[in-house]
Amino acid sequence: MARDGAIQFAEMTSVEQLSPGLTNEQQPGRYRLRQGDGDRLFDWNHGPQGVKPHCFSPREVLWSEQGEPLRFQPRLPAQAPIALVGVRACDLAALSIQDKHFLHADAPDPHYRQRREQLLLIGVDCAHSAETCFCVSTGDGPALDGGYDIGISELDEGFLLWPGSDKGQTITDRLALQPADDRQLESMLRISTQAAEEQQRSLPQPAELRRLYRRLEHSHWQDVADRCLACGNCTAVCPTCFCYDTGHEMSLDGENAQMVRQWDSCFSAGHSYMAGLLVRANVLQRYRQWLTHKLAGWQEQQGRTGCTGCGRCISWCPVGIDLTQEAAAILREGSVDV
Amino acid sequence: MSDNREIRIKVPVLTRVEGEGALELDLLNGAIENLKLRIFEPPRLFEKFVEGYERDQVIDMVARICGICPVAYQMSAVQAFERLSDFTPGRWVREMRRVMYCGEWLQSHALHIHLLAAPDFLGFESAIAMAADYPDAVRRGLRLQTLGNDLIALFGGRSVHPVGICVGGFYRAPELKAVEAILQRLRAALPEAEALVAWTSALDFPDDEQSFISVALSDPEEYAIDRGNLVSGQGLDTDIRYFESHFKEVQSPHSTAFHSELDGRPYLTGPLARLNLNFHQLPEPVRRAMDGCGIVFPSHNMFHSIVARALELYFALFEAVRLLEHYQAPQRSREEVTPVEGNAFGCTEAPRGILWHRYDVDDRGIVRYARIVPPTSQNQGRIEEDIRLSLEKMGLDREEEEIRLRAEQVIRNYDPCISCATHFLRLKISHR
Amino acid sequence: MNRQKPKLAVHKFSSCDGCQLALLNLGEPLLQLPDLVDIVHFAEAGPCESDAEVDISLVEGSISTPEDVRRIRQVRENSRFLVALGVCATYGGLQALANFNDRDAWMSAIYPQPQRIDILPTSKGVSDYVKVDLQLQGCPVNSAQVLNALRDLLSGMKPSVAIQSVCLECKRNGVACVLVSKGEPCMGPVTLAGCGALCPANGRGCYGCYGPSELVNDASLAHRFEALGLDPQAVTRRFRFIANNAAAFKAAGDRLEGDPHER
Amino acid sequence: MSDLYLPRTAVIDQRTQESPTIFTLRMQFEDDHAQQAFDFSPGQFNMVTLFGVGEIAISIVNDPQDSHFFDHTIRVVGRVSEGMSGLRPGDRVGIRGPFGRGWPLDEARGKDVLLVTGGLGCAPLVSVIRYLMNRRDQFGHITILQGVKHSSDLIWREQYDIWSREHEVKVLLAADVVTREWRGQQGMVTELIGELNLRIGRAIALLCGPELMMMAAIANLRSMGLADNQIWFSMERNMQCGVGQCGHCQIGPKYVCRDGPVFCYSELADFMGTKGF
Ligand SMILES: Cc1cc2nc3c(=O)[nH]c(=O)nc-3n(C[C@H](O)[C@H](O)[C@H](O)COP(=O)(O)OP(=O)(O)OC[C@H]3O[C@@H](n4cnc5c(N)ncnc54)[C@H](O)[C@@H]3O)c2cc1C
Ligand code: SF4
Ligand code: SF4
Ligand code: SF4
Repeated sequence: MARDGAIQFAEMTSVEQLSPGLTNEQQPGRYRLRQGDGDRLFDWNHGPQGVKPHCFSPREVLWSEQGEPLRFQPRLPAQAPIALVGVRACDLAALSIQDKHFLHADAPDPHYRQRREQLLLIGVDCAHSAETCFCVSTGDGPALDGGYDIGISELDEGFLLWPGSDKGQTITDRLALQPADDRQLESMLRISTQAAEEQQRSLPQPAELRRLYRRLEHSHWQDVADRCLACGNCTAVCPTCFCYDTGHEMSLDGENAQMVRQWDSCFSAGHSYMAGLLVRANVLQRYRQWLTHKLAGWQEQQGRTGCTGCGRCISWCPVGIDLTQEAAAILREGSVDV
Repeated sequence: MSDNREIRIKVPVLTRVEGEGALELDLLNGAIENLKLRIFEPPRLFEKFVEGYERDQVIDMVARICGICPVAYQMSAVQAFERLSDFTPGRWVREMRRVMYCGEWLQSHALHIHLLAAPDFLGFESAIAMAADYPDAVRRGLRLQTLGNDLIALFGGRSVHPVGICVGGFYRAPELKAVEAILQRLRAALPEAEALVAWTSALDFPDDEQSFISVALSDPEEYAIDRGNLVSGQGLDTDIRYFESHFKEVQSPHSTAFHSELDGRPYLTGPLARLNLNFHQLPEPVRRAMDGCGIVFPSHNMFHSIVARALELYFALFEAVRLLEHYQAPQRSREEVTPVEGNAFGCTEAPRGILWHRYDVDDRGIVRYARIVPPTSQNQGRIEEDIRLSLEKMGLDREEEEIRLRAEQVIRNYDPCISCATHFLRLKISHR
Repeated sequence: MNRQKPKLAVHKFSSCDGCQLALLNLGEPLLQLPDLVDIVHFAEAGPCESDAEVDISLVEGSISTPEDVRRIRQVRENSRFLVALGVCATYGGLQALANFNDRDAWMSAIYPQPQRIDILPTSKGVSDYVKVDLQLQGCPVNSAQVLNALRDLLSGMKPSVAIQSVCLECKRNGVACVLVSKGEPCMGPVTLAGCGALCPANGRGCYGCYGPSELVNDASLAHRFEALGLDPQAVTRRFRFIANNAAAFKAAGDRLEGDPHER
Repeated sequence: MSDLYLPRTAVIDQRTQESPTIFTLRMQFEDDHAQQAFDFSPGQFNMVTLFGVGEIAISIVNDPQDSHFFDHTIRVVGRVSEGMSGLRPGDRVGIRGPFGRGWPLDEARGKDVLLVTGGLGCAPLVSVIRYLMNRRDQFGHITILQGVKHSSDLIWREQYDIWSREHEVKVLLAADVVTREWRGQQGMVTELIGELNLRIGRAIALLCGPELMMMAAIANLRSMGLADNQIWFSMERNMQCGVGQCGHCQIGPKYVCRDGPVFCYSELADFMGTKGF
């Protein structure tokens, strides 16, 4: 839904709340909604947030405690089922990355799981790419590729719909659907091919990106640091970033307290704080941490980069810093690895 | 007791007033020889700060003159800028500004009644101490105050230096859900406010009629808050742009504040003045709250100010409910208002009285000169006059402690806001 | 803990009273306070023993007169733990704008008899005169910050203050960046978090009332503001605003004013 | 589903003040089953919660065979650790753990072990020293190099005396600044390394202390011929969760809490000494 000048997930009570013909214009550091005269419902790409806030809550209580005698009580979220409509391929890919992070066998996060289990995901093939999109180069879009319960492709004449999971199947089974014909399937393919062809940016391939770790002293880092505000917007909008911070909140009378966690960012001071020392004290070190982790570190940790090409960090960076360009510059210029 | 005492009463820090003031009172042979309400709030020079800033920035700046009535400052400023551009806000904006203003009245009046004034009447040092004997009254007051704060925050994010008002309207319209939630609380508080009126009017008031001039805004259509003409009980009725030709500010020798005079005389502004002039415009149910309590407006007993506040608090709730009842978020919460060069005048009824602003603005909307006359500095002359009359009436042969308490109580009747009085006064009493 | 109740004082200097309201606006919880602390000085609320020795002093307002200087030294001497509340007490407040100008000239422009008023040439934060144990930024500070700090102090802990930009709070609130989606010149990226990112939530750019955050890249942000169409003076005014005397914003303002093209 | 963030309560049995700023808490889980099931290896740590204040990572310093209790030696550096210094027997804390990968005991078995520590009594090594001492026959020569800034910083002095009397155990103490009673060496630990007669082929080095000290020690050891995979050390980073989720403790692609805190030099060689990791 359009809200405050951007596409956002919001509670919907009727289809009327979707704006036909709405598109988005995204450039580095700039995002605008445009009202076109078409009647397609999903011609936009995405807004500032993907699925992330619906599983990994921006702020939540992990547990509560009582002081005398000390007792800890679990506080799992009571999440009602929700359906997210209009999720894109890049965000589904990001979701599966977050699933892997939060639900990996050694330490599954019950809070994340509780929310995650209540999601019904209605994915949509992208019909256009924004100027900042580069999911083709990360292999995550623009067409849906798993991770959804129901998939949708919007054609001029209506919607193609298909189940992507058992849950989705039980729903599609109950709908009065017409089988798609070949021409329609062809249009569907054409639409996403066209969207793919529109993309102007690309990210170097993973093996190449691993070399970022060999270029920690490259002069271009300082070039980015001169522009970067260390504000953390990029991490907050990124659908895969998962850093969080915890803290206790005590009641005024001091008898009870609770443990709260909230999104943190590698751009904040607390992220690398150790008593009396900031491991990453300046903008350069923080940006370098972000980029190397996202594009190289994740490969070791998760078997792939932490970037699914959604381009949010480019659009929503207040000063328009573009990771595809920065990564390329660092890998390109000054050819010596250290 | 024949009075040849020399008493010097000094209240170096007036408590339960906003900002720092002092009282100095010297009595010699049973007569007041020296009486000074000193507002020593270091001058903050706000009128100079705003020079060179944009209109919307000025709205955020002048809020900082006072943490207790920031909305009033913002409203007077925004009114000035909009009037200058000959812009009349649409109905939604005007009504919602009025609601927000009601929030400030509610908050400020509740704060003053309970935390500042009531302890005087009941003989406590503070509301916190009073809460031990009057827990329900104090809690009711705090609840009403919170409600007022929340009403401001509905439009401005927070109640101190809210961030919602801009030239042309509001930065954002509140969501229906939030409005509905607060509306429910406002409705539920109506009986509490009505009870508060009864509670205050049952307090024990000294018999202290004085003659004074009341000045307030007055509007033919409604109980004036955010617009109206300048009106006095003595026949003044003029557009706010002519304020300067009737009201003169003089710098009193003993303080950093100015005080104002209307045609050379002190005057009263604030809740009692407003009720004295506009009581008949209150909605009927609000007026009825006064039935049978033995106090009628107009009243010339300054101690009735606490009742006036309670009644206005009730009105503010009533008005907010009325205006929010059929709330609908508008298409746009603000209109573009092109800056115009010229002299901008704004005046609204802050909780403590009329708050008059003048800005000279250039064609890019940058303020080049400002003059701000807050209510407290207008009341200052009146306060000094009142202390004098009131003490004389009570009898200057009383115990020093009693004199001091009475003088302080008189001051608190005005709810002086010394922070506001960037231009205002400390009481040192001395009997000689 | 079987100790005596800690003593608390609230002192006011040059200010709008807005920060003390963080306590007076607490609503009913205000009545809980006396169970936890012994309030010995809080003129606006009633108790008035300004010279008492206390465990915790909350100080609001900037230091702008010779008398203020004397008084703040006294407060320091009498207090075990001194907390500076709000932008006035931490950085001199909006009134520090006078520092950039000829205060005497301003005084005479406003007062017919300025010589009657004894003020310092500058308005500065408390820490410019005495040691401050904790600074809580914000114009005004909010109740939660003050309560958390009190809560920590009461249980014998050093209070902690989160050091982040407004942006992070804003994103956690689910608000779309107003700079990116509306072109509003927002100070959020260089402003310390703590307010709950109110301005963006209200559809406008942050105006920096919490003062600078930890790393302030003012040059980059100023550059961006110009690209949004602000002229150099308008950019300077963004930094030279509520927290104009905070080092990072002051430096930014001075530099921008110095030579708007030297970037 | 068990909640990996929910601490269990433990009761303090005993509190020992080791130095003005260092104290040891001996504690046990309130729940006996939890205590019996508590199994850790030297070098692992717990997340310890102080009511209403915070949760911090603290190494376990006793020998795993002590099954009725566990010990934490804590240095006061900030909010939480300072708060914990006020804990007394009978008080309770919250415990999550044990977490992380401990010292490479299997690799060390049968080898000469060099333990180098700097700073104020390096807790992560104490557990492994105790482990080695209690299983003296499984290991070769043991050399303990302990450096402190000031001689009065040294804690566990008697312990070192006792250990030094063990068979084939050498304890070398060094302080940058010494008082008259000091019986150890004067100077940096790293200087002492050069004076050691290591049997390079069969040695393993375990390091713990400030990163600069460790970097210098590693450089010395490598120049003496120790291979990268013979050098192990324990790292510290900000930790919020202890289980590899909060993202704070990363060094390059490694999580200190999960992949460490004990690392082999070869794993982190790229990042050690690069500012910002
Ligand atoms: C694996 C591991 C084992 C440790 N073992 C011990 C031990 O046995 N004894 C001991 O005294 N200390 C140990 N530490 C260090 C201990 O965790 C910090 O000293 C402690 O977190 C400081 O908290 P504070 O609140 O007192 O300090 P503050 O400076 O007030 O720190 C505030 C917060 O920052 C974080 N933080 C600060 N310093 C560190 C740090 N060095 N590591 C992780 N988080 C930090 C914590 O969340 C802390 O609550 C260990 C650290 C790690 C990572
Ligand atoms: S790194 Fe940027 S482009 Fe990649 S997934 Fe995150 S926000 Fe999207
Ligand atoms: S890259 Fe952009 S969004 Fe990210 S921290 Fe820097 S300025 Fe902020
Ligand atoms: S968003 Fe910025 S200006 Fe607005 S209230 Fe917060 S800190 Fe103050």
